[in-house]
Amino acid sequence: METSPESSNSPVEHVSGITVRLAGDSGDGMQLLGTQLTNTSALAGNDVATFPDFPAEIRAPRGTRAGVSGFQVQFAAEEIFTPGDTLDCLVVMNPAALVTNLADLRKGGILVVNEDGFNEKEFKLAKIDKNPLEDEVLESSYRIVKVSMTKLTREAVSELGLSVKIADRCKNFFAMGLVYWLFGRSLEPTLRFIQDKFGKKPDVAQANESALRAGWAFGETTEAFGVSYRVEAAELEPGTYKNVMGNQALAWGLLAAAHRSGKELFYGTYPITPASDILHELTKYKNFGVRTFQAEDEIAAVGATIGAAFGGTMAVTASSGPGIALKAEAMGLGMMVELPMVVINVQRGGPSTGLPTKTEQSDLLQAMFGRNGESPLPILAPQSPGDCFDVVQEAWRLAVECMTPVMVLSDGYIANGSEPWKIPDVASMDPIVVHHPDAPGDADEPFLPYMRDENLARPWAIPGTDGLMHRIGGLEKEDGTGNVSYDPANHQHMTDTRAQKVALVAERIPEQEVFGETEGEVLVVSWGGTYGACHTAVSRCQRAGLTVSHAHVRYLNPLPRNLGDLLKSFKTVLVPELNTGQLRMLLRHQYLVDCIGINKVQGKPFTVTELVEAIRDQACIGKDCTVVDQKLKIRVG
Amino acid sequence: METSPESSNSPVEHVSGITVRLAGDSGDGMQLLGTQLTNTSALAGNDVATFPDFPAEIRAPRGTRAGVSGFQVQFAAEEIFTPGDTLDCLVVMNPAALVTNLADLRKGGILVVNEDGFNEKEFKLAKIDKNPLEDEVLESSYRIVKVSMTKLTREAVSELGLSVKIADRCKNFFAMGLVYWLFGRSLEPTLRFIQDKFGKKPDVAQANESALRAGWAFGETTEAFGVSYRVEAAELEPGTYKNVMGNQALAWGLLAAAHRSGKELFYGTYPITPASDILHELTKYKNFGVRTFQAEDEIAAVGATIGAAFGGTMAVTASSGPGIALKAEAMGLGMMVELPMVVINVQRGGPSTGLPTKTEQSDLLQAMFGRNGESPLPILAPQSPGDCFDVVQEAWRLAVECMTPVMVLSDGYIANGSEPWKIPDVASMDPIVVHHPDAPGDADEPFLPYMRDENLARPWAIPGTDGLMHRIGGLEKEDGTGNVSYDPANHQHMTDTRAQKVALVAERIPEQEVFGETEGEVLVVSWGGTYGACHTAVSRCQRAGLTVSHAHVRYLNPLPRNLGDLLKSFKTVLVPELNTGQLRMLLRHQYLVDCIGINKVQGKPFTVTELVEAIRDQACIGKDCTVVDQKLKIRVG
Amino acid sequence: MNLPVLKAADFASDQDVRWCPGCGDYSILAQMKKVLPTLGVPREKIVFISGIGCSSRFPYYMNTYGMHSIHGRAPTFATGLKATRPDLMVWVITGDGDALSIGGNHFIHALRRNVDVNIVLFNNRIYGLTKGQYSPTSGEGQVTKSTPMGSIDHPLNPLSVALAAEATFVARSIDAHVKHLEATLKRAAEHKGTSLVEVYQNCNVFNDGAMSYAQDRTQRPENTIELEHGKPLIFGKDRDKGIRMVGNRLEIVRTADVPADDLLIHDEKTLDPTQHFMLSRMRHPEFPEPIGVFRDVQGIATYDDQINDQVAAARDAKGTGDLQQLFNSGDTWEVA
Amino acid sequence: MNLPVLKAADFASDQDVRWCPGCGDYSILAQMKKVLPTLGVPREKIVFISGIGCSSRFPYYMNTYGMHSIHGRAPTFATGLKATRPDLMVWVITGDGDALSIGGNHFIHALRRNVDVNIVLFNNRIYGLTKGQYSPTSGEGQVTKSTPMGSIDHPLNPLSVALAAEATFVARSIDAHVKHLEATLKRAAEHKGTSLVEVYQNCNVFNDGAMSYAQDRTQRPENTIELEHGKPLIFGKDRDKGIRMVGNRLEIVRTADVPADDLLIHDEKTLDPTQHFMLSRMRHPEFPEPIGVFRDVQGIATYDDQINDQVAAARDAKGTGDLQQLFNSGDTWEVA
Ligand SMILES: Cc1ncc(C[n+]2csc(CCOP(=O)(O)OP(=O)(O)O)c2C)c(N)n1
Ligand SMILES: Cc1ncc(C[n+]2csc(CCOP(=O)(O)OP(=O)(O)O)c2C)c(N)n1
Ligand code: SF4
Ligand code: SF4
Ligand SMILES: [Mg+2]
Ligand SMILES: [Mg+2]
Repeated sequence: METSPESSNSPVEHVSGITVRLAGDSGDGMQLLGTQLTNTSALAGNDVATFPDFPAEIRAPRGTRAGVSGFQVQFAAEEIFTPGDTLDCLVVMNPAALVTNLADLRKGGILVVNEDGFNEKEFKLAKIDKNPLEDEVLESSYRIVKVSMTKLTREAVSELGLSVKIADRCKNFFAMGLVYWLFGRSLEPTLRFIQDKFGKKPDVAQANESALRAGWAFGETTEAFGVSYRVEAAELEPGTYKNVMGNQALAWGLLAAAHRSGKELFYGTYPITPASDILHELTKYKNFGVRTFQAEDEIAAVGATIGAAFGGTMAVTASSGPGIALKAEAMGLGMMVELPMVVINVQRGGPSTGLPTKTEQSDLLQAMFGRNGESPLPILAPQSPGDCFDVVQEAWRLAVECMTPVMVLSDGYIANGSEPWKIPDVASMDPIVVHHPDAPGDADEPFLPYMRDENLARPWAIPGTDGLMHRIGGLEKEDGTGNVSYDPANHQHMTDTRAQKVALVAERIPEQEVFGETEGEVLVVSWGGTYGACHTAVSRCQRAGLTVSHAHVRYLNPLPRNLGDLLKSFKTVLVPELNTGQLRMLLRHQYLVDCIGINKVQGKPFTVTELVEAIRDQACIGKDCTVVDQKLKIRVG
Repeated sequence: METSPESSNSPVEHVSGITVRLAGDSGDGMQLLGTQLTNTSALAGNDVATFPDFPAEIRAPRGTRAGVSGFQVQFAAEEIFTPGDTLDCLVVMNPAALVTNLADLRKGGILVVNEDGFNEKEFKLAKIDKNPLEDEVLESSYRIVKVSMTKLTREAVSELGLSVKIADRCKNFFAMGLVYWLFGRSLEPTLRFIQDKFGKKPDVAQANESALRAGWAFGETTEAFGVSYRVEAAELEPGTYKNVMGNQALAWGLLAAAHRSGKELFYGTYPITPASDILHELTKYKNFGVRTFQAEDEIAAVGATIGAAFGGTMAVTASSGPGIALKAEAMGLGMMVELPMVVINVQRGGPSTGLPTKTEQSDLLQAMFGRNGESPLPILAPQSPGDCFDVVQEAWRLAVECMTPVMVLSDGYIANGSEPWKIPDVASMDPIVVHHPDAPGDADEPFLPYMRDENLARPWAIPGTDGLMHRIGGLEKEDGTGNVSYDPANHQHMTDTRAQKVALVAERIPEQEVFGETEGEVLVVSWGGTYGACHTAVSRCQRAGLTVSHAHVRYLNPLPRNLGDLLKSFKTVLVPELNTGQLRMLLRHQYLVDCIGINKVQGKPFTVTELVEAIRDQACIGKDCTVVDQKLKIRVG
Repeated sequence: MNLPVLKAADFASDQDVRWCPGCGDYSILAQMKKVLPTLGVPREKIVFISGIGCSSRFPYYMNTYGMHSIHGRAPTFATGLKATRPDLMVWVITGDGDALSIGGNHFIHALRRNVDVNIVLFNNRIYGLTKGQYSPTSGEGQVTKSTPMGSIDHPLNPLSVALAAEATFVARSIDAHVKHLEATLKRAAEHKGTSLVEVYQNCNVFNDGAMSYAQDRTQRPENTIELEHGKPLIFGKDRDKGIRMVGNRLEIVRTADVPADDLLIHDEKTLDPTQHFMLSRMRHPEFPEPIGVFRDVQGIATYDDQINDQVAAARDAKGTGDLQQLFNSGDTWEVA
Repeated sequence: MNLPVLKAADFASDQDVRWCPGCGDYSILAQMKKVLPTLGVPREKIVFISGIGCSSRFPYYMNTYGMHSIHGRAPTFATGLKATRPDLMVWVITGDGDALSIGGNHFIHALRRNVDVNIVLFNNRIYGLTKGQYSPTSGEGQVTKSTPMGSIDHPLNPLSVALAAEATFVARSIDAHVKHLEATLKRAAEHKGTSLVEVYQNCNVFNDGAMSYAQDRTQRPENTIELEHGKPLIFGKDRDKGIRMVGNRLEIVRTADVPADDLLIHDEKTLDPTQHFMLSRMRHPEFPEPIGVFRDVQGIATYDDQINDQVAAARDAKGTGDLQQLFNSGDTWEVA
């Protein structure tokens, strides 16, 4: 039997978008399955957004609730900004996955179950008393499809004569085939993937392929589903696309920034979740002139970064919250010696070690104030996986323009999430102009390493340049000469100048954009990884008739120059954040506007529904919202 | 000739207070001279306040401007709160000291000069072209008294047959004698000091004594001054007093806190200016059960402190800004494991290495936010050297009550300054009640290390207690059991609870007090070491007829519960700080009150005059302040 | 008081053990649970302090007091605890990254101070918890997630570093060699002063078999040498090979070829660490790697003893501190 | 190109030197200024990087590039700089507190990576800048501001630690022994890979004379021994004493009493660090302390070479990276 969407003879239903979650034991290969489904959907032209969610342990105990690994993907025929709130389809490989994920499946949604994973042993591991499949509510609430995946997979690969252990490892490909059939996805990309990945072990490759095809055939042959679904291609901006994950886009953005500034890249870091993948990615690109340095700790990582910056290299360091804390002292030095570099924080659940594999936005105030003394730095935050690519380039541009470390606040949700990314045309990228002064014409003219240009930036004079020898350091320095100075007026002047230099950035960044009206009832102000959820929630509210606008702040320090006026043009300002109100605090202080926080600190992103409800509640205070509420009940988009 | 104030026959003038600065090369013993004058004045019953100011170098190059060491003291017949703005008397030992200090001497003030220090060699070192003593303006602006101190000292000690080098080392005692005569101070305390300090070298002791007496005699015999001054005893609260420096009072406060809680004290630290003296002081008190640990770095210092706290000891760590930055990660752990401890930051000029020997208040936001994730801690700040004693006890009380690290923000100005301190009656000090749970009655009842009391504090169960074995750590913990938990709702709950626990402190601390009216025109809000200058400035403004009040905030997190209402009861709120507006930011955010900053970042404390002018300017906007201005011209107090 | 007799199981906490199936950490946990009941120390007097890493989850699995602290800093917490609570038995559990990368400085300072704690270093030559980057003990040229073209760092030798840092007890054992591991942990527990036990631990997920030459039962006899105080260095399945010193170099000889007293005699008690250092330089494949106790010297004062002795001495000399007297000392004056 | 011939004075910056009169730092500065002109490296190619401490003010006084960084971290800045700018000559200036207390970890990691930088460790056995607390090299029992009853920490031996950390060049010299210091600094500069020179430096304010046994011209011959490669270890004013090895111990002998070839011959080139380690254990007053080069081994790859070699190799293998090609790689699709 042929196994391609075109060859299916089952009835087909067209829908605008689907949210699926694949959940199983962490040994079950759910992340791989999810990634393949995402790529295949992207290749089919859908817009996609993903949310992988895995346990903190490397291999958490098999079969337990703690060991469940999940991957959620939404693919749609229109632009989407989140991986979806409630699931249209849930695939579970074992009882633990069922009990921990069922709550997110919408009523009437499709539940695909690997029946073979449901036995006494597994119930015990998952700490459940009886077979949850026997619960009648299940049948009445969902469209449940039980499949003997383990058995069917074994049969499918039986002729290859593999061990049971190896055969059983293929069952995720069986599940994949089934899911592909269900959503009319092509097997081609995954078949290519199998060849790339397992080509060296032909029997394994063959087994995976057989399992994949068997899954597809199972869907097509049995009448378990009755109908399969199709999601048309989305109307994205024309261009060539590929699917990128946040940390990958970030790494590529650094490559692009180096390219644009004619520099080689130095990346000094120490592994930490969820930032390590940037290292793993960058270290592949030595042929791009990338030097990665896995330091002995975060302090050494930032120290080496400053050293490389002193030498004239594009230097970057990254970590997550606890590691950023360790870098604080050296970041103060970086700011004081006024050298350009980028410091990236891929935020995770805090405080302390916190929830390393979960997402949060709780390091904004640390970025602002987590150093001794008055040490302002520019801060930017990407809004989505693909946006990481742009934001780090922008960060490097500002770093060079201002001669200062610039911070970028990504987060675990963006870092591990993925979305279609329009491949840019490298040739048409603007250069980032870097100037290193040459030896002075007049050798008697003393070189002034702390002389400033119109951006208040000092010259980036690098070792090796005759006649520009100078010494920098962390003691307060005399204006112009950079010599150590204890002079009170000079200290005031230098403190003011450093603040002014960062403040001036506001003149050179775009004004804050608004989605919706620029004045009126309610303004939602967000930053970082919550963009997708906020944007979707606001547009849903708008379509339901609420007058709500959305301003997503990408430049967090300094804030855009029109932001204050904007805030004051709305009756209500809502600030949703995955923290207890950190941007909110900056806004209240700076503009004296009584912003209201929508805060969640659960290691998880906002759902659109949560935000819609919160916005609706504020927007409807003192109003009759019956019509709005009716409209809101209908899922839009 | 007898040398005691009583034995003086010169005319005497009574004044309410005197500000003197002693300035010379750092090798000239100015700090010693200043300390002696302070103690003697305190013993005479004056209120005193001091401001030592020395170079960053251990021994800066002799004779240079950078090498000048100064000590300023104000002693008065009434309560004073600052070491004074302008000098009534300046004593200089060399040209560098003259040129760097003259600007602070008031017109008509007394200038005492060691003439022997003025020669070509010294002019060169001080980088001046000609003898400044020859400047006629000097004679016309000040009451200048030139004394051949070196020569006279050599003569005074000649019969002892000392080397010239040793003889010359006594010239600060000659200067001291002269100053003592000038202000009618008794020689007794200093004679005792000489015996204590040099008793083992009788000829040195004798030489210093002779020089001291010779200086006194010089004042009495020559008619250089014509008149000497007397400052009566101040009316302080009855009691026994002694003069204390800030870091010393802080160390003693820790001893008192340990005593009150029936604990031994562990102090883990790494040397850093200006916090090191706390270590030097505490390590003397091993017989009080004090264990000091000079760690390999600040991280080890705070780590050991947390370890000691886990063991049930009263544990304290201290540093200055850069060291506090290094402690950030571990402080997050301390907060997460909810163990009581005190973390002290003796702030210095920042950012980075900054101005290590200068004062600043620029680490408040670091204390608030300088850690990853949401990690609130209570923060307190002493207002004067003596107040350090009380504040650290209060910090320990809160730490125990809340089971949390508590931060104390001192600063270089307080740490090295001194003032009279009323010795407390140890027997009548309240106990600080500490409870360590015992083994549970019912061994089957599992121990819940994260069960909470009415303050939301968890039990301080310590190793060694049978039946209470438990594990703590930096991963998010389950409510009650303290086991690791990745549960979203639990994380929200624990985040909220930790915030709530700190917020609740507001219920148990005093309401904010106000000096002056509790509503009206202008409120000055200050914190930490600026208390003295703010208080003096406000009272001067009040006496000049301005309606100004003063609120000095000692509890910075949480802020006193009535503070918001208070701020809103004034038309204008002024916030003077030695930073660019850190408390101001917290107030604006929290209360949405448009506070106005008075900011100075020069490594130096506010002068009263600066503050009076800033307050007057705000208070007089749109008003006729002619009368006020006339009154303000007269120096009050 | 008669202490209740405890069994290994009494030291298990109620938490599920969450290492990968097959991880060498399980064996270390098991041997520790076997050793503790033999020490006569009640559970509540024992504290496990770890940093961060797979290995550092250890304290959660022990029914004693414990702290899972922050990355690399476990020795600092242990120092503060032991200095103030010398009555406790304190263990530090750490990994090769935790102890030697971010924590290298605390590691050497704990050792030189000779704080009476027992450090167990789980050396799997990889970062496990962060999913497979090279560590300071990874081999030159090793390909890992962060070194696709091979590591260019020269590896640190943990025992050499410890010996140079004035360690008083240094040993090595192997996860899979359970009897040896048990005995070595016991020796470490009995030593007064800092004891360091490096355990070769297999990370079967990210660095499987990196030390199989020593872990594998069949390869072990040829590739390791069990140190015994006062005994010559002999190894091999048939105990047919030995180590002797020529000049100041070591060489492998067939025992049959040389007189018995030509072989190097192990002396774990000698104060000079040079010989122990020399043993620490014996590395596979040139040499069999020594396991067991390299160094166990007595009588060097511990930090915790000394800090408490100074308190006692100060009290003896000056009397227990009297706060009122202190406050009243020096120049004071009365205001009526 | 003919380089202008530079003199020591050309290396002086315009800043006033601000150490205490009599401080040993002056001599080190002077010898450095003498050595640099002999190396044929232009001033603008030289960078001095220091931490924090009296010693760490050094860069301000050199008319080269320089960075006065933060406490203990100088090796990290140097590593980043040298890895990306191998054309520069990089010196690290540090103190005993800076390098061994807060900076101990970076110190050992720089050494093991063999970054081609020269570390000069000013060892005055005290914290100078913070006014006199004990340091990791202060003696046991030493009374300082922070140890009124005497230090209870066992001191670290910087050279032992360096050798254990795989150092390829290790030397010691003395501030007051100016010729020796000059020669030693030159040797360090010439070594490829990390070189460590410990300099005994007198802090005449807080620890005056702590090493006078070695600094004092009259005491020096009896208390130190100048190492020379290939030469026997002989010392004494009259060169009448020597060191020989008995078993694996060192002992002092009168040269007259033993045959010449009984004396230990110094071999700085041997790969095995054990012998160098043994020399590092020779401590006053039991032994004369060796000065000069303990170890200088060649041919161990440097970190900077290797990181750059990998870049070159990758370029050779894959061609210089093409961004557009990278972006277009893998699965892509067109939207029209
Ligand atoms: C400050 C900080 N930096 C980095 C990390 C991330 N991290 C956790 S464990 C670890 C290394 C683990 O390696 P190892 O110590 O060898 O332990 P193993 O997992 O191999 O047992 C790292 C880099 C962290 N938790 N904290
Ligand atoms: C993070 C940090 N902690 C502490 C200090 C204070 N500090 C400066 S130098 C120093 C030690 C100096 O000793 P050493 O390295 O021996 O240098 P020396 O002054 O003796 O030359 C200390 C503790 C600091 N500047 N920064
Ligand atoms: S990753 Fe390696 S070290 Fe960690 S638990 Fe798994 S096998 Fe063990
Ligand atoms: S304190 Fe000591 S080390 Fe520092 S400059 Fe003075 S003498 Fe030199
Ligand atoms: Mg490891
Ligand atoms: Mg020193």
